[in-house]
Amino acid sequence: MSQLIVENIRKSFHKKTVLDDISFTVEDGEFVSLLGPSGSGKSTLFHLIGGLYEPDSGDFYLDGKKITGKRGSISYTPQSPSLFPWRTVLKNIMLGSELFGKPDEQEARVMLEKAGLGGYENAYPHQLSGGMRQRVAFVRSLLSPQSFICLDEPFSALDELTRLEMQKWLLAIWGQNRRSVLFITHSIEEAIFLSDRIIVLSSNPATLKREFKIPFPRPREEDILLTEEFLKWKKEIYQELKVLQ
Amino acid sequence: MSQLIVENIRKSFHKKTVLDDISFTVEDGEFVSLLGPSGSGKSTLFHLIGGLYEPDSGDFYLDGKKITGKRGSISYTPQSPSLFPWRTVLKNIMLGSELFGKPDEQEARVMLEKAGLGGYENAYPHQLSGGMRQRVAFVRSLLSPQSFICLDEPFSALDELTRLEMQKWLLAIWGQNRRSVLFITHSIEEAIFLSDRIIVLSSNPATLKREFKIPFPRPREEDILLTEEFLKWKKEIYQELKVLQ
Amino acid sequence: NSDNEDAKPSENGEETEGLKPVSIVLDWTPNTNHTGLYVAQKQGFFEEQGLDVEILMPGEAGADQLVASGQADFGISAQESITEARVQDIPIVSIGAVIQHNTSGFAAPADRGIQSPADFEGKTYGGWGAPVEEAVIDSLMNQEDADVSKVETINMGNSDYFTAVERGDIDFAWIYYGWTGVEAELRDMELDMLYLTDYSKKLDYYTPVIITNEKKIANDPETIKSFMAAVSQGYEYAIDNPAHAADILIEAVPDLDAELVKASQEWLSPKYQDDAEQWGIQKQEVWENYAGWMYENGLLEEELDAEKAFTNEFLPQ
Amino acid sequence: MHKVIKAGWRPLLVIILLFIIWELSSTFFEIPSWLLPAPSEIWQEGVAGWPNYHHHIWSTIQLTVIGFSIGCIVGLMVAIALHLMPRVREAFYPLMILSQNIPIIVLAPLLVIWFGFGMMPKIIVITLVCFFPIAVSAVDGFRQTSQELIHYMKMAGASKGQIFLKLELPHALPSLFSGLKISATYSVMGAVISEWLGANRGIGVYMTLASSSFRTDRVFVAIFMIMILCMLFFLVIISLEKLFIKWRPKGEGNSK
Amino acid sequence: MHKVIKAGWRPLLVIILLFIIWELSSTFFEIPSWLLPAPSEIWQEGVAGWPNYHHHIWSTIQLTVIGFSIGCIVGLMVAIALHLMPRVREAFYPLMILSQNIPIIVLAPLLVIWFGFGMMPKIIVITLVCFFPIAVSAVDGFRQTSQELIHYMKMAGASKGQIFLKLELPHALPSLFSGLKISATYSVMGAVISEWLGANRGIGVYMTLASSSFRTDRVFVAIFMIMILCMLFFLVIISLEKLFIKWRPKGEGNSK
Ligand SMILES: Nc1ncnc2c1ncn2[C@@H]1O[C@H](COP(=O)(O)OP(=O)(O)OP(=O)(O)O)[C@@H](O)[C@H]1O
Ligand SMILES: Nc1ncnc2c1ncn2[C@@H]1O[C@H](COP(=O)(O)OP(=O)(O)OP(=O)(O)O)[C@@H](O)[C@H]1O
Ligand SMILES: [Mg+2]
Ligand SMILES: [Mg+2]
Repeated sequence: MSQLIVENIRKSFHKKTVLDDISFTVEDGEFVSLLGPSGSGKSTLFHLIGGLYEPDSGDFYLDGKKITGKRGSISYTPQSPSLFPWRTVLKNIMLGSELFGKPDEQEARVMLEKAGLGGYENAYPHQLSGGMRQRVAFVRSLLSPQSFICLDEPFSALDELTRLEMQKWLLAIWGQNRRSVLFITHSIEEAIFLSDRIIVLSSNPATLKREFKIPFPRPREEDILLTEEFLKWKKEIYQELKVLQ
Repeated sequence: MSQLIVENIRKSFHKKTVLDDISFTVEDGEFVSLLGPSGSGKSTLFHLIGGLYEPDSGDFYLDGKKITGKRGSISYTPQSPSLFPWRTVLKNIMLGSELFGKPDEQEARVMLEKAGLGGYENAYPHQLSGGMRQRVAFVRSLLSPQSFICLDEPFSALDELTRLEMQKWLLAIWGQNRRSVLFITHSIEEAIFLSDRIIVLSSNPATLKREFKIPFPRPREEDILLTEEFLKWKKEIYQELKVLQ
Repeated sequence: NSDNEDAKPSENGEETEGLKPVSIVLDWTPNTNHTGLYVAQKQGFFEEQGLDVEILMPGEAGADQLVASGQADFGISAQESITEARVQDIPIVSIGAVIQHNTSGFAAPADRGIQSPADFEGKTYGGWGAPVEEAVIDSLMNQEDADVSKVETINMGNSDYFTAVERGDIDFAWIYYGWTGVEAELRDMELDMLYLTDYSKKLDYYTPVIITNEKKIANDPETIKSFMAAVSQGYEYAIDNPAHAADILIEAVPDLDAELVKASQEWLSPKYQDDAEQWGIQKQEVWENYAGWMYENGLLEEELDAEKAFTNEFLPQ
Repeated sequence: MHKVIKAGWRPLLVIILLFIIWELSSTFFEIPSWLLPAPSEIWQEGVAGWPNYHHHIWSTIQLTVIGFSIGCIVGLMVAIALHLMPRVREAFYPLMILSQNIPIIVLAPLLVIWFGFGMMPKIIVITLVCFFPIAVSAVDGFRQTSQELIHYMKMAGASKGQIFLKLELPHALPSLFSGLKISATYSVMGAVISEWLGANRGIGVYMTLASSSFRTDRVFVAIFMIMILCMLFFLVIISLEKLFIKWRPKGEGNSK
Repeated sequence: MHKVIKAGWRPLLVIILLFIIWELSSTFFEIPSWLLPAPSEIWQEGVAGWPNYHHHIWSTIQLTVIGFSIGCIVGLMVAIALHLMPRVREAFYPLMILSQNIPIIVLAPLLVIWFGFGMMPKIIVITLVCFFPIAVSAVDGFRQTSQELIHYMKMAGASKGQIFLKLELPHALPSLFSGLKISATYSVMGAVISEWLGANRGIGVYMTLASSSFRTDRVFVAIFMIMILCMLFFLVIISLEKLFIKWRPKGEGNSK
């Protein structure tokens, strides 16, 4: 059970407005993607949801409870991996759950294996490639106990095949537990493949530009990527983004 | 004038072989992309070319001169932006040229403007979004004086439109100065759009898997992205990569 | 009961029970000025008086304030300090002079040619920067119509005498002959020694002395009496048996240089009592003279009530 | 100005409170003033005695500034040498530690033997006290530079000197300032101690004289002078730190 | 073992060289031994006098270990308090600096007057000497934690205590060890100084006695004892550092 309501959020840094009156809802068990130009304020929105800073105005509600400025209600993959250099991969991925007192090493090892990082349990972050680090950060957020997940470009450093693997894995996990997911990406394909709904943000300042409801049935297989309908959606969203600039 | 010869490179970390007998050539003025699974050793290859470490065996030649283990012969965008937190954006992008004694503030400002970062000259890295930081690192390498450029996933954190802008800009600059470029990416589309040649690496350890010569004429416009031939290339390379896993 | 002294155990062992614990703080590291205390300890004189005495080194703290505040029962000090201390209302009282006459003076290596205070002119004096030094030198030089302003003064801080004169930075300094002077003899270094007592009666003050505080005198005169009885006995023993006394000191403080202790003891033993009728006796005129001299020279803010600064009442009759 | 007041009122309050407690307990427990004078007495002596001791203060300030400056320079040079020349580090790092363990009391006569009673031995003492914390913190700061950035610099062809000047030095600044703060704190004490080596002026001299004539109030005046000087030095270092380290994320992203 | 020899030969060589120069110049310039004894004389006295002074060494080691441990704990606690409670920091940071400026010489009598001649005043002195570098470096280490990681921790819902324990503390470890190294170096000197407060045993006592009976050779034996002790303490800290900070990139990516 986790429904997120974003209500009239405004935020500026040093007089420069970044987010201007953003409102939307992520329903329980829904998978929503955010698209928008670089620097439009997507990560900032995540920071606000996570309570890192307070919005200048507006509120967030999770399951009806106001969480504006409150921390720890979401599980989160930051845009840059933010791994602890003095912790091994295994210790790093258990960090999220450790904070809430229930680290499960067994599960952690299984997850690592699935992320294609079997054998790197005891490696330190500086011994990993960029894509591997990103996967570690992704696994870390999957292992956190919160039921609302915010993912900030979790697969940007992965090759297309590994990326597809991860996407399918994410969908499988999401299908099992029906956690709600808010997902930032720059890949329109990725957004369509994964989401129930896509929200497009404009830039300078970010306002809610448009929403797309993606009608592909679940579970989705990778072959939909090649269908006509998929391409149609892709073009439409691409056009929408193009108007922004 | 800059031709890079990569000759029988081998490298292992702690007995784990990462690169196994890699040989290829980047001709003067050529644009070559490297594709390969995450963790296959692409960044490691860059580090070796840049002289950060020495290969276990094999050599690099730039314009016939052996540069194995020698530093400073290439201009480089690292995979993670690696900006200096205490320098402003402007100071950061001038770093590469500063090292060789000819920082040109005027040019730097122009470049920033082109990268869509006008107005951020005096911002510090921590005030930028992920994609903006990546562009700063990209501009920094463009401003470095070396004629051989190595770019490690420079556009991975950009939305598709900004990415296209940057790609076109890169092609324009490359068209003007005919610097040679070695480019790592995970986007097959990007690789096809930009390159004269695409090299596919396998994984564990990385060996040279296959080379594709991309025949699209120059200068290329974005409309080739939608042609049948482009899709054909894309599928072929995708298949090639798929076999690797 | 003095025939079995030597057999008495020096350690306090089990016999400590029933003994009254008292402490005495020295003025510096142990040296021959303190021999009597160590003798009294070793020979069991303290024990006979029912005392268990702990001899403490003062470190940087200095004895005066420790005794005044009651952290220690007794201490070793000097008339100069006590005079200044009492003027500042610090309640310490001298209860016995360890050495009858002032054995300090200005010493210079023979090659500096300082035979009399007049020769100080044009020379460099190494001191610690106290106003009293200049006043003393002035007094000495006055008698020979020499000019103190022609003496250069350097503050030599913690540096030791030999280092400073040997290097040539200074020509003369103020020393106790019984220790530093004797060391010079041992080193075959010829010193010209100008004793203060030879030039001014007023400067023949008591140094060192044994002190206690006023409260102790008021509340526990018995202990003081027993203590002084044992100490007197100790010093008398040292006067009679310098060699053995030196051995006792060396045994008690093995880190001291044995040769120096022996030579110094030899020199000092006759000086403890000197011309006095009894060891430890102090005269009021000595106290008045010196305090008066200090006052005249602007070294004291008020005059000293000499009568309260010392007492002979605890010396054995 | 407002900022200074805002930052300063808390410690000031604590200090004033301490003084009040001290004053009250002085009167209440009738602590004799030769043992621990009441703040009011110290204040009186401080005001009344000013003409007698202000030249001492100047002399100590001079000594401190000279000694500290030299100490900083030496500390930084040593750190740079140790950092850039691993061979030298291996050989001399232990010696540097040893240098901190020669008791000044013992060193004093030797210094006097070698350099006489002038400024030289005093400055050596202060330098010896000051350089060590700076050197240790600077070396550790240099060593902890982010590997990622070092890698970038190397790939970009930066020379060892450039890596040092453009990367390691600015990166070590915060750590270096830790060391400077520790050193600045010690420098005044170092100057006072060095005056005990033999000086005709300075707070150290004033204090020994006061102590030997049992003027506890003056001793405390001296202590307060030392403390005030020390605070001033510390403030200077903190201002410099603010001036040099501007980039640290503040405001929004910072919870403090 | 091999590693130790490999790391140790350079400083050893330098030290041996210094000794040789010293020995030679002693003979050559005929420096009298009471001024500056030759290393050989010091060695002889060191060997011959061992039964006389070894108990002093034990006593000083004890004092140092106890004092240093307490100093570390106090320093760390102070740093944590200052870091986690910004109000407290504002109010007490200046006081901490002031605490470093009370000359021990002045403090000594007061401490003895308040606490007598026991262990207490001595341990206070060592603690006072040791805690400061630790506190300053730890506070600065805590403050310099990467904002990126702090942001992650906050977003992940870590409490202030968790951010401290899991992020700031491990991040500050290198800086903390800088402080520990400085403190360890000072601790032995601190112990020796504290023995001058009045003790019956310890290297400090041995040294004063030697000095006042003009036994320069013994003074130097004492100095060497202090130095050796100090090096031992330093080595212990360095070993601990190696034990605790394992993750630092080494090997391939590291040019050193
Ligand atoms: N701490 C900060 N101080 C000042 N400005 C900031 C700060 N953080 C973000 N900004 C500004 O807010 C804007 C939005 O940043 P944000 O990181 O949210 O972008 P984004 O949509 O995530 O972009 P990207 O896709 O490139 O990651 C940018 O213009 C950035 O400069
Ligand atoms: N310093 C190091 N120590 C040990 N192993 C390392 C080190 N650097 C890289 N590796 C290993 O080398 C392999 C290749 O890493 P590299 O960074 O070159 O991959 P990549 O091809 O760039 O991957 P990505 O696309 O994810 O960036 C990885 O398995 C990584 O674990
Ligand atoms: Mg972002
Ligand atoms: Mg890579």
